[in-house]
Amino acid sequence: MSTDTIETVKMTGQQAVSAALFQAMEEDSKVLVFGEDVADREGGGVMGTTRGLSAKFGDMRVRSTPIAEQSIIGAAIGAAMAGYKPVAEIMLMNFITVAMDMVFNHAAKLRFMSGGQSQVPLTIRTLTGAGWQTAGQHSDHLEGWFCHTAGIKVVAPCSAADYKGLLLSCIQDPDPCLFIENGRTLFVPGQVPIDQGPIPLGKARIVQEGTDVTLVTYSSMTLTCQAALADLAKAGISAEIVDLRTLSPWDKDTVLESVSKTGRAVVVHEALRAFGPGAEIAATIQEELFGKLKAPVKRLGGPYCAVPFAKVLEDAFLIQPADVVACVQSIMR
Amino acid sequence: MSTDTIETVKMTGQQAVSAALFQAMEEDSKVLVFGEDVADREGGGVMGTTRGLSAKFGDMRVRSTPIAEQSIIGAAIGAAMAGYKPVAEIMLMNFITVAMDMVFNHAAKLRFMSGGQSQVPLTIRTLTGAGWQTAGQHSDHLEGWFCHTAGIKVVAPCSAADYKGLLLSCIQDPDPCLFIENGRTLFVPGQVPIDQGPIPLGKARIVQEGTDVTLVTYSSMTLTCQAALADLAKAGISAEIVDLRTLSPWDKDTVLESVSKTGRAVVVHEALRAFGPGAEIAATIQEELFGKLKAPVKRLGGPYCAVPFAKVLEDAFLIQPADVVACVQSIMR
Amino acid sequence: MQAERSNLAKPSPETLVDIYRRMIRIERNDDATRQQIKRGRLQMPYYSARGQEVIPSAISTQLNKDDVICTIYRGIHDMVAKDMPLRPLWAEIAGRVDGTCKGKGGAMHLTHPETGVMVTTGIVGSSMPIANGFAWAALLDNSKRVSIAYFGDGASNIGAFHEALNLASVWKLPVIFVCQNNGFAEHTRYENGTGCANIADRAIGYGMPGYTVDGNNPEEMYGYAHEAIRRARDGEGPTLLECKTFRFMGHVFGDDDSYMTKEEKAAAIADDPLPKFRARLIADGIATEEQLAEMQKAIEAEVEDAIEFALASPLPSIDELRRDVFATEIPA
Amino acid sequence: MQAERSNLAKPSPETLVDIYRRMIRIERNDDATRQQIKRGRLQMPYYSARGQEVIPSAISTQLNKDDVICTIYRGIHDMVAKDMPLRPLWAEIAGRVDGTCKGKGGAMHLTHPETGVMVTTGIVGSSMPIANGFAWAALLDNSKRVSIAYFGDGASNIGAFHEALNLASVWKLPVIFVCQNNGFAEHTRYENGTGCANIADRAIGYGMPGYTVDGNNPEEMYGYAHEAIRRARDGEGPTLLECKTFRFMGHVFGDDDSYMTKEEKAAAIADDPLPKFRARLIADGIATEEQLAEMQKAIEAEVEDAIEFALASPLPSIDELRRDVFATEIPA
Ligand SMILES: Cc1ncc(C[n+]2csc(CCOP(=O)(O)OP(=O)(O)O)c2C)c(N)n1
Ligand SMILES: Cc1ncc(C[n+]2csc(CCOP(=O)(O)OP(=O)(O)O)c2C)c(N)n1
Ligand SMILES: [Mg+2]
Ligand SMILES: [Mg+2]
Repeated sequence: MSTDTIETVKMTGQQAVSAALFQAMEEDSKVLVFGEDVADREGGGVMGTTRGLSAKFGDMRVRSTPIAEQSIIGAAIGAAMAGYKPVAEIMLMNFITVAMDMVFNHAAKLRFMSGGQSQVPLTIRTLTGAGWQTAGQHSDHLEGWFCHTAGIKVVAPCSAADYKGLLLSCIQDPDPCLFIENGRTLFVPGQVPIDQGPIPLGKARIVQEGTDVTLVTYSSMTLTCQAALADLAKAGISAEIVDLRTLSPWDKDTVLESVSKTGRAVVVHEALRAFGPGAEIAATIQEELFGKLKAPVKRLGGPYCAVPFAKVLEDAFLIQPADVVACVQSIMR
Repeated sequence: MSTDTIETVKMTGQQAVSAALFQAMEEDSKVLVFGEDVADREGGGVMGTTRGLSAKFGDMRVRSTPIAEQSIIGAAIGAAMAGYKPVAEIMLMNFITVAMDMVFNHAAKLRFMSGGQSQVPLTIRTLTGAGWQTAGQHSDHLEGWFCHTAGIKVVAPCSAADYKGLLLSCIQDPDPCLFIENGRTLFVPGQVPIDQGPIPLGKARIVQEGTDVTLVTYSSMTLTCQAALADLAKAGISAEIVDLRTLSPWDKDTVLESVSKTGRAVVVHEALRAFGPGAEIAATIQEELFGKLKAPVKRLGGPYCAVPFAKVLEDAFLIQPADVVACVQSIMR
Repeated sequence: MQAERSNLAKPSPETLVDIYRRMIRIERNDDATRQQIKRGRLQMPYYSARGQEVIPSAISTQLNKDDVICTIYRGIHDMVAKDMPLRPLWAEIAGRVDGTCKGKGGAMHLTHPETGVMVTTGIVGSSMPIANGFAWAALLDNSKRVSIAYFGDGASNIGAFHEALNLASVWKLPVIFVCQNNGFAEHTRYENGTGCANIADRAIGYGMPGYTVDGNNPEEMYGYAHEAIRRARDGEGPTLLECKTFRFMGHVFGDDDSYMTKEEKAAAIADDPLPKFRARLIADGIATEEQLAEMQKAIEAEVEDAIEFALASPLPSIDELRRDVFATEIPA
Repeated sequence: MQAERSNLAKPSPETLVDIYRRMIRIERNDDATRQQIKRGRLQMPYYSARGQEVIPSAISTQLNKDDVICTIYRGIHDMVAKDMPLRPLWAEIAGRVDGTCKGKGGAMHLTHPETGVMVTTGIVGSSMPIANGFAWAALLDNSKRVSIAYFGDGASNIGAFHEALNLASVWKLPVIFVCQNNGFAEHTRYENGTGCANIADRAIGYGMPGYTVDGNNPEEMYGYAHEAIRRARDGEGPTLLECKTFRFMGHVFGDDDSYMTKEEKAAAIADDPLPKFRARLIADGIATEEQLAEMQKAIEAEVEDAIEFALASPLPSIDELRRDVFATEIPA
């Protein structure tokens, strides 16, 4: 995992996303970028993530849209079927709820329903996550819905390098991909190999090697798990952190290998715990490693409520490093 | 579970739903019914489930709507907040994808986001399920999405009596409820107590007692599990069937009690296996009964694909009794 | 809006005959489909478009193979009008491997890119946003390709309609929104679900021309379609065509028509555009009785052949559940 | 559509003063909010409505307490105009237990049923379908209650707008759709996202009256609002009001305005409706300098008091995460 040997540059996840978009549009004239306010006339995105793209690639390939997510995804589907590789932006993940028909009934199913005649090489970029006091309708992690949908891949990176490499892979992928950016990881600087290319989908990343317990996580909670390492070490616990990076399809092999070694697993995500993605991972681990586990597979996820506004409540809503430590300790005895 | 002692009448699930609607509207003038074609002018529903309601209760309380699911759920939310108890029909579950914003960002969250000032006593009735060759956009079981949503209850009955009793409870419930009808169970006749009243939400039903394995299921797959009983018995396996009936909140106590007794569990549902509701149940069982299980918790669910059209493929898509038997046998040794 | 009839393009005699050819091919195919269902040789919910033949026929006679259509569950007439071959069509509705979609999509999701049938959706309204994407691609390709979205009157009340027409207008897309207004949405009468007198009235809300057209009149349909196609090819942007028609077989084949009056149905059927048009062609000497009988026999033979082909085609292997989910097959 | 100005109802002098009272209360409250954010005493994205005061003020002066509004993230002016008390408002945006929503909803989801503020949504377009439900309930209650949906120009391009206006028309609901057209949707200029010249042009597509109104002109706003409210109370159904205005503080407080020209912004601010209206009231002898200064002082005191109250209010207990999810508390 160490990148000391190869030349790297320091950039945030957002800069990495921007770099990936520039590179992809440069390399393939079929790549399109569109969504609300993405063109430079509109400031290159509300967050500035797409700034400079329309200036460089023109306003036919980089287009701002009306506020109409169904028509954004619909146009992306049609353009993708016609041979383009659209990268459609849904400003925030909660807004994809108005476009679920396009994503679920169409993008994800058209290849299958057409017996393989249609392909929809579409990437949907979206941002979410609690921590900015944007409250109940601007913070949800809904990746679980899409993992439970056949025909769409779900990617949720944490590190800057992964933001770049995985977005490049999503864009090149012949099938629909949902690329989830998180507000607490997107602006964190990291070392990115100067020539960072596509990182294969479906492969996890071992963020930290350890021997006592495996923390299976992704997106924002990778940071939280890393933040828990010191206290875990203090408590004499050696934790291995597996950042799934891609949730669907997820890297079963790496997870099972790690848990076979440690004998313990805690799945940690920001999405609600109830019926969340972590349940699939826990259910799979107990099934594949039955009798080989030292403790039950534990799950940490959001409480069963909407994301609250007040900072004190938002902090309580989010899994904190101390929660990770406490949970791990509960299965160490 | 036996109803021999009390007076019952034979009716289908659909007749039970109709009976529940008549009874609820009779008992409470605040109950409203609306959706596409639900009024008698439009034939009382495409399936006839709401036939006669508008004739009896008038076309202000029973209204057909334009084809506009966002406005159907939106109107239901507003009317519910204004003190009514709307029963909104989404003709088929796949169509709720165009109304996910109203369900997820609004119906499920308004009580919480308003600090308890708003209540949304809304019931959404919808029909789904494979088996009618309606293919990829008319058959999906999406309950998993709503179980992973804080603030809405999810109910999926199988028996005629449950169709009536649980719908009555959904309508009376002070919070949003999603009531899922299945095309293979809705027309099955069953004995319903003549005075069948509300059946509490969140309570499972033991369909069959057994000692070797617990089949945890709901909706269409309850029938499939029942159909597997004979062959299981032939193989000398005594299976207990737990019909969850309510998925969120689900009856953890009954499930854990049953599995503590049998030591084995197979979760069976029509929804996709991947990241499906069964994962939550399996993950919970392994956590709560760690070390007490004779075998890993198994899950049977739909394959990772869209619902296919061809009968032969649709049959292969659906879990069959033989699949249940084979899965149980795989954990008996 | 009403473009004066006078300056509408007029179809040539050859074109009129071609429109009729498409119409009779649709009708013969629809009739055979209903026969096969009655005989139990096909199982599926069937949304017959009997009575709506003129609309896609008058449009398709002006389309090229690479012009694309996105249509709906009630769309087999649109496909047949676009000259989709009948063998794969029948194999698909019979759920066989030789079907357009290997039997995986079925009647509601027929797809045939070679003839420009790109998407068939079962979701009301969803043909429109996707048709925009094909139109955008045509602009990017610097092609004169036209994209057509077919949909019903009821679909004009759903959000996707609004978003799609607005985007098409803002982006000046070469797309035509063809509303086949048969007066009913399932069991709901037009005026009980729709707030405006004519769906074409909605066009002004998107700054695009909208025309209410007699969808059962081949010349009129031809003329307005010609104008919409011209606008699209000339880069003038989208057009909304509201085509008034009637469906003779109810919403789904076999449903009871209690929601419509016997009179209105009888009147519509008495006004069946197909025999009327046939008589016209002969009366005006545009075609002869023999010629049209010939044509019909050939089409009936084509349909017969397609049925036999379809029913002789093998059933798909269950391995198909693992194929076409993604580009690469899912391991067993 | 333009209802002749001549037969529009005219506000009485008292009403004009009341409209001004609501406007200055909105402005003082908005100014204080921005000050507190600058001073770091509030953390939140803030969508200031500075410049849009006339619209909800001219409407609310004609509303009863039990008339309801459904508004949006940029909606605090609508709430203040509806006479929402400032103490719970401030406690909410400060995330405290005494907030309207116990600090759980925040600035984007303020709710206050006692003053008819039923829903505040952060989702573009979603105020409209819900407002219909309140209007339907008013009909069922045989009440003359009016339901108002506030939304922006950009929101008129999303599906929910279309579905809601059509349903309201078909059901003849006592609802008023008030589009506060400030010319921008986040960073997108009106004409770059909207296909029609005026949003009011869309009303015909729903068979309802639609008016383009100068949203910065108190008399004109009053007159059109009066007509819309009359229609609603008299059972004549919904009305679409497009109210032209401008937002002085950009989309979210603190964003750079690179997407608008300095000139247009300067021109808009030079045309600030608030001081203009104040001068008018005095010039026409409708109010005196002293009277308005008095009023302003009282309002500033009310705002000051609300701020102190809010910042003195305790933080919510984390048990709140288990409360209000359902009617019954979720066990720990
Ligand atoms: C979003 C959605 N809601 C409801 C349905 C169920 N449905 C199928 S067809 C139909 C009526 C459509 O009427 P119209 O648009 O006029 O087309 P027609 O069937 O008359 O050709 C409805 C409500 C659906 N398929 N999709
Ligand atoms: C469905 C949805 N899409 C996108 C957004 C992000 N967003 C928030 S405000 C806004 C602009 C809305 O503009 P307008 O309707 O004109 O209202 P204004 O902010 O100008 O008052 C956008 C795109 C959202 N909140 N909801
Ligand atoms: Mg119709
Ligand atoms: Mg605006």
